[in-house]
Amino acid sequence: MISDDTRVQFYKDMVRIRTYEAALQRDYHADKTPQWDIGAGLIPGEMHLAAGQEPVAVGLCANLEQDDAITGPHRPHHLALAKGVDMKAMTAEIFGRVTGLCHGKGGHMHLFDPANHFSCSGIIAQGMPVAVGQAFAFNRKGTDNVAVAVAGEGAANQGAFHEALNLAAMWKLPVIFIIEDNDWAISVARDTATPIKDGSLRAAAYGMPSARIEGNDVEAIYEACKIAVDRARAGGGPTMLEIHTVRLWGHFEGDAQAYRGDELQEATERDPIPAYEKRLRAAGLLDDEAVAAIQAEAQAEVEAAIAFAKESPEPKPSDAYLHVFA
Amino acid sequence: MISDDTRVQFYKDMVRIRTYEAALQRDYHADKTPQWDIGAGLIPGEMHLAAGQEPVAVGLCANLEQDDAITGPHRPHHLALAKGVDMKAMTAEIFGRVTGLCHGKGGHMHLFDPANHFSCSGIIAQGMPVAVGQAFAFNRKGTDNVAVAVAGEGAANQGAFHEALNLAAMWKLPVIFIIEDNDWAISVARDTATPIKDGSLRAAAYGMPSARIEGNDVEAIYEACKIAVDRARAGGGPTMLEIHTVRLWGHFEGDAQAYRGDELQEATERDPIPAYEKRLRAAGLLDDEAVAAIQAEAQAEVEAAIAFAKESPEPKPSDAYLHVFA
Amino acid sequence: MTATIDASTRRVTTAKAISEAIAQEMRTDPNVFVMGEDVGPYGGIFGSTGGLFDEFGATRIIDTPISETGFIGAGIGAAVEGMRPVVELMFVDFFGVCFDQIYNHMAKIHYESGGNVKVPMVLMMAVGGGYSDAAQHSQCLWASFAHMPGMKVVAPSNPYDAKGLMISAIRDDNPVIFMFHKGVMGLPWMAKNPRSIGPVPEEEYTVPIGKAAVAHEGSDVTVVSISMSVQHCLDVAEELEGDVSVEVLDLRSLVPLDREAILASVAKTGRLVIVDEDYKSFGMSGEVIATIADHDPSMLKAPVQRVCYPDVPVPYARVLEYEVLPTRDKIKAAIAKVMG
Amino acid sequence: MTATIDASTRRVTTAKAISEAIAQEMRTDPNVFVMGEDVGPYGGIFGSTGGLFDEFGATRIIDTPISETGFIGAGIGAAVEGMRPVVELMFVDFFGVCFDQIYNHMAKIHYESGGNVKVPMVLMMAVGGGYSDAAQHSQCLWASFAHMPGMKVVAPSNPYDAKGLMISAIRDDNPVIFMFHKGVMGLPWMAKNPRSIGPVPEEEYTVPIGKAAVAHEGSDVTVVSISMSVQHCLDVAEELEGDVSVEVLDLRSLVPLDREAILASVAKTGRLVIVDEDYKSFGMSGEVIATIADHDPSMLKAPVQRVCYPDVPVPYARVLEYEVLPTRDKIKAAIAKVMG
Ligand SMILES: Cc1ncc(C[n+]2csc(CCOP(=O)(O)OP(=O)(O)O)c2C)c(N)n1
Ligand SMILES: Cc1ncc(C[n+]2csc(CCOP(=O)(O)OP(=O)(O)O)c2C)c(N)n1
Ligand SMILES: [Mg+2]
Ligand SMILES: [Mg+2]
Repeated sequence: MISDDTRVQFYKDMVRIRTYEAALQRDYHADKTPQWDIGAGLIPGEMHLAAGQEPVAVGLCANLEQDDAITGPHRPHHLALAKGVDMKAMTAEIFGRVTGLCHGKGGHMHLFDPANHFSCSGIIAQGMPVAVGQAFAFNRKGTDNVAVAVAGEGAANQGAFHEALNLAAMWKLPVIFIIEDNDWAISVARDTATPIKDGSLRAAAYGMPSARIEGNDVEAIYEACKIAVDRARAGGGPTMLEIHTVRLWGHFEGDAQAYRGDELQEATERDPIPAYEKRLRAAGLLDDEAVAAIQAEAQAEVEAAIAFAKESPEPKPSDAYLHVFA
Repeated sequence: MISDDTRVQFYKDMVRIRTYEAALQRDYHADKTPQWDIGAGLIPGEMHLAAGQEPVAVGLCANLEQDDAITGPHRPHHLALAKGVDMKAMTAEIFGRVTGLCHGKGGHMHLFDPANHFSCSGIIAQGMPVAVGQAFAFNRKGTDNVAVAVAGEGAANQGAFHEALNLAAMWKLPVIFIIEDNDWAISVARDTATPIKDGSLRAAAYGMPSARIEGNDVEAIYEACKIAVDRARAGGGPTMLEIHTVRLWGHFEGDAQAYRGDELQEATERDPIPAYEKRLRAAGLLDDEAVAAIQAEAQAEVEAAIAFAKESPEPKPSDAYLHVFA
Repeated sequence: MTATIDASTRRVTTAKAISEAIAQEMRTDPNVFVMGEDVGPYGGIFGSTGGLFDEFGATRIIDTPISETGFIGAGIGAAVEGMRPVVELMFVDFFGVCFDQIYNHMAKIHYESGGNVKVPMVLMMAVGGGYSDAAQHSQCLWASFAHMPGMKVVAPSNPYDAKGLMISAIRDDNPVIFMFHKGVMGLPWMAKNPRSIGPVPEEEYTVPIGKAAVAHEGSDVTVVSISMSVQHCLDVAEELEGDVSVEVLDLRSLVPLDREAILASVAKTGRLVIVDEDYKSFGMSGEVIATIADHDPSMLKAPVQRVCYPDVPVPYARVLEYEVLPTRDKIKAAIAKVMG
Repeated sequence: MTATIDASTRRVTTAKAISEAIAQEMRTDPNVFVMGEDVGPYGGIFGSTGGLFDEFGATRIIDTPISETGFIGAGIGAAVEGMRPVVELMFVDFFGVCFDQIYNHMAKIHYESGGNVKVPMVLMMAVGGGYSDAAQHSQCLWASFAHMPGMKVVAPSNPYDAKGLMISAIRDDNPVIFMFHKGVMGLPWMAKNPRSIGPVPEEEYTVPIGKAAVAHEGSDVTVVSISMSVQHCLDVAEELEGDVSVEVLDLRSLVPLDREAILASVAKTGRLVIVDEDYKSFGMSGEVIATIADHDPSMLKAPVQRVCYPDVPVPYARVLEYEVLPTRDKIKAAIAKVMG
């Protein structure tokens, strides 16, 4: 049984992420006028937002400790925030500031926070083997930490997926593989990319326990992740979870999504946050006032982070030459 | 029911291959004295022989036509011979002669015979996607040909395996994936490389029919391949077969196989040719005389091929600069 | 099969020039097909396959799973069986997940087979930075391909060349790497040099692979470049007109490398600047210089200036990225330096 | 932490020197471990891990499945968490199945993280041909690694350097590519130059990464090389003694490239020959030449001679392979030519 406090916390955490993504979306587009230019504005470059996928991050990370590791994909903000990455430093990074997590060198697809063992990469599925190595290190060092690799359902068709799962299973390492199935890999629909409906079947290829979690429900996700994380901590080896979630917005900002057709409307209706709010209201855990307070708190934190980013200095041009080698 | 003639033919084909591999082994080592030197002698370089794996090649290829394709692995001779590649041209290639299949440029891991749609590659599992593309071409051209990718059980842990199977299944292409499980990938035992005992389980990850064939029995292999090939020809899509076979000799010539221990003796006892001979004798299809005749015929053909190779001229040194571009 | 351009020639983007070239070849040759991620209804992330899906449908314009080794290998298999695939790798930066198929198979099969097997295949891909896409989505990497034998490596700088080179590439019996810089595509959603939209004849025509173009004639200094950077070089050459006479040599391909054109130009000018958005060391600039040094180092009246991407990964922040990108200012400074 | 060699120093193979270096570091640092295909009981296909399994067992000497992306990625993950993996890629030729982990992750994480994350990892691999292993098992490809920023690239030519460089590599906080040519390993089953067995002190010592060695002093011509080819160059230099005074510069690493050493030697000799078993174009030779041309092309009294692997895949037949390999005869001819 998940406690009432935890349930409200789940809601708060999801609202916090959504508020963050919405604010980034706003600021990303704010100064790309008059002609929309991907490289212009205070936040330049590609921008992959995770609206709709908050339950995955929140349900997963509620099971993790600071010294557990996550390797995330190109769409990483929800995971970073839920894992405890400092919002200010992360935002400053996305704004390319010297106060950023990576002093402006990484950008939104390359957030590295060694204190929280969080990293991500823009190359599909390639974070998965890295998580296996982190789990290997935890195992050799005798800690009970776990490593989590998060990747999209599109990424699960990449060779690295196969190699990483097999290695983790063979070596019985404390890894959890989370596949965020949001039905799309850019414009390529899940069901045109693999003939199987239930991706968790793939774990059988490695003798690995697995499950597919439908419903994009933070509590179900939490419970499934709990089993996986507990097993990994106890030395029981890896687990693979395919979590059916939803991509509410474009693949990246600027994606007109013409390819989605009616599905886009249907997807919008699967927004997990109003649904969860409704459940918590029905359970008497939330009311208008509480919701407003939660939203206001989230908004305040996010705007403070953005303000911090905007006020932070840019890196010195010559910093470009630093850090090629340690 | 497999006809008696076919059964005897299977035996002949297996003896032919074994005779070939044994003769190559003999000639490979013949002139590497006094100090054994991998680069010396009439046959230089690495040499991966397939003794023990004849049932796979023969059982498979009995189902194939000339315009069906095979992409083979680094251990390719049994497949090439069974597929109909000219023994003389192939042998000349292995001896590095200008009369060789590839005029001496390819060598034993790179045998290309477009007339028989046979090719192989020394990079593990990378022939598998190529076979998918050949099947794609057959499909688009409206033929009923099939493409077969053959790879070792070690190769099945490589990312390319995963990508190729998924593509073939998604596109329902006429491909047969044959995994030759000979228990070893050089010195790495199968069961230390993946936790699953039955590799055919992996096909479930792509919704693909599959089977594991135990016993290294040419007839069982033939029957299983027949189902797969018929399905592919009829437009029913790909099949994956893991065939348990045996590597009677070293991974490559010169491999002392210290890592095998007792298993080597046990493997020797699983030699498929004496076993099949015994069955055919029991069925009254072979007797001493027939066996001797078959062996003699094979030996004669093989020695003629080797003689052809030895008598053939070497390429001109300047040929090295040809064929970089068409 | 060249084409003439006059005032009436319509002006299109490089993206349109590429997709038109593919469409025209597809109309005449049923063996041509397109395969890659988001090449179907989306039309290619950088527009290289715009409109093709509508005309040719899903059997010939094929969206793939994110399985580059799988589908590039499939392209090779189809090519070996006589088809002429045009395969897209979305960004060159991803070549590390599939390079084996590219250089150990696509590029070598013809040679390994002693000339018996052909692999007529185009592998196209987006390259380049300048819009804050950071370390894994902004590289050029043409030298990484050009270093490996057996594939041609093409990178047009303008729409006219793009169409003609793409038609040549599709008709070529060899594997051709076709690199389009995002900045030359003329995308509506990316800042661009006006040179990314230009006159392109409607008919089919070819531009030969392996011939450099003197994009701007001059006599004081030779500036050798390729792809997007050529546009900057031309801007600089025009700006300096009357002051320094700059010859801009657009290599158009690294393999084959038009060494004669390099030698001819440097023989005339005696001064060499190389502008390259790929990493500096062990790359294009060294090979261009070696072309001179192999022949006659005394052709050079001054030290060579290399305006290349320094040996650092691509940083994200704009101020950092533009510090390391080859820009007009750096090209001008290099010309000034080499002029002494 | 250098070591001295005298007549009493035992002579060992390069393979032994490497495995000894790893063993000594493993004894003092529990974070060092070895991972790769056949590195366990087999001891590495080319002997680089001989004896380690017996001493350290299966928890620290780890045989992997044939999953290079998987285990190199795992090495990176372990390094990020503070371990010091020594990972073997069996042949450099296979880098195409795993290059993304190498150049997009291993080499870039430190930079992308703004210096916050270190990846102290050694990725070792066999390179080189000369024994008819054909197109997919005979390449050197060091320039392909050296072209990408963020990793050091080391390739020793003899046992002494191999041990000292391996110890440096393991202790380095950066990713280091450690390339051992099969021909320098001193394997009992491969023809070898006697230089592949040499004096190696038993104690631990380091050879600094990034410093070239003047392997043979001379004043008429500079011959720049690396790895196995250095042995050929030394043979030639000794043979020509009294006739031509040949300076042989063993680069020992391409990244960092010891440009000062190149300039210093060419300043002295004015003549340059480059010997490189990697493909010629867009590679090491061009960068060495560019180092001169950037500085002062007039240092060169004659056209440069490049004795490199021409831009063809490696053919199988011995007569074909030796036609294209850099051999002593070709080096001699190049020296003769550059001497005029
Ligand atoms: C190896 C590689 N191939 C292609 C891409 C381009 N790409 C970036 S995101 C993406 C789609 C990813 O889909 P999925 O894994 O389902 O994640 P999602 O975007 O849905 O979160 C693609 C194809 C890449 N970054 N890396
Ligand atoms: C990508 C790649 N990794 C490693 C190798 C080296 N290698 C050659 S054969 C082999 C073992 C192959 O085992 P398996 O696939 O079971 O085939 P078998 O040799 O048993 O026939 C290895 C590791 C290679 N050729 N390619
Ligand atoms: Mg997705
Ligand atoms: Mg095997």
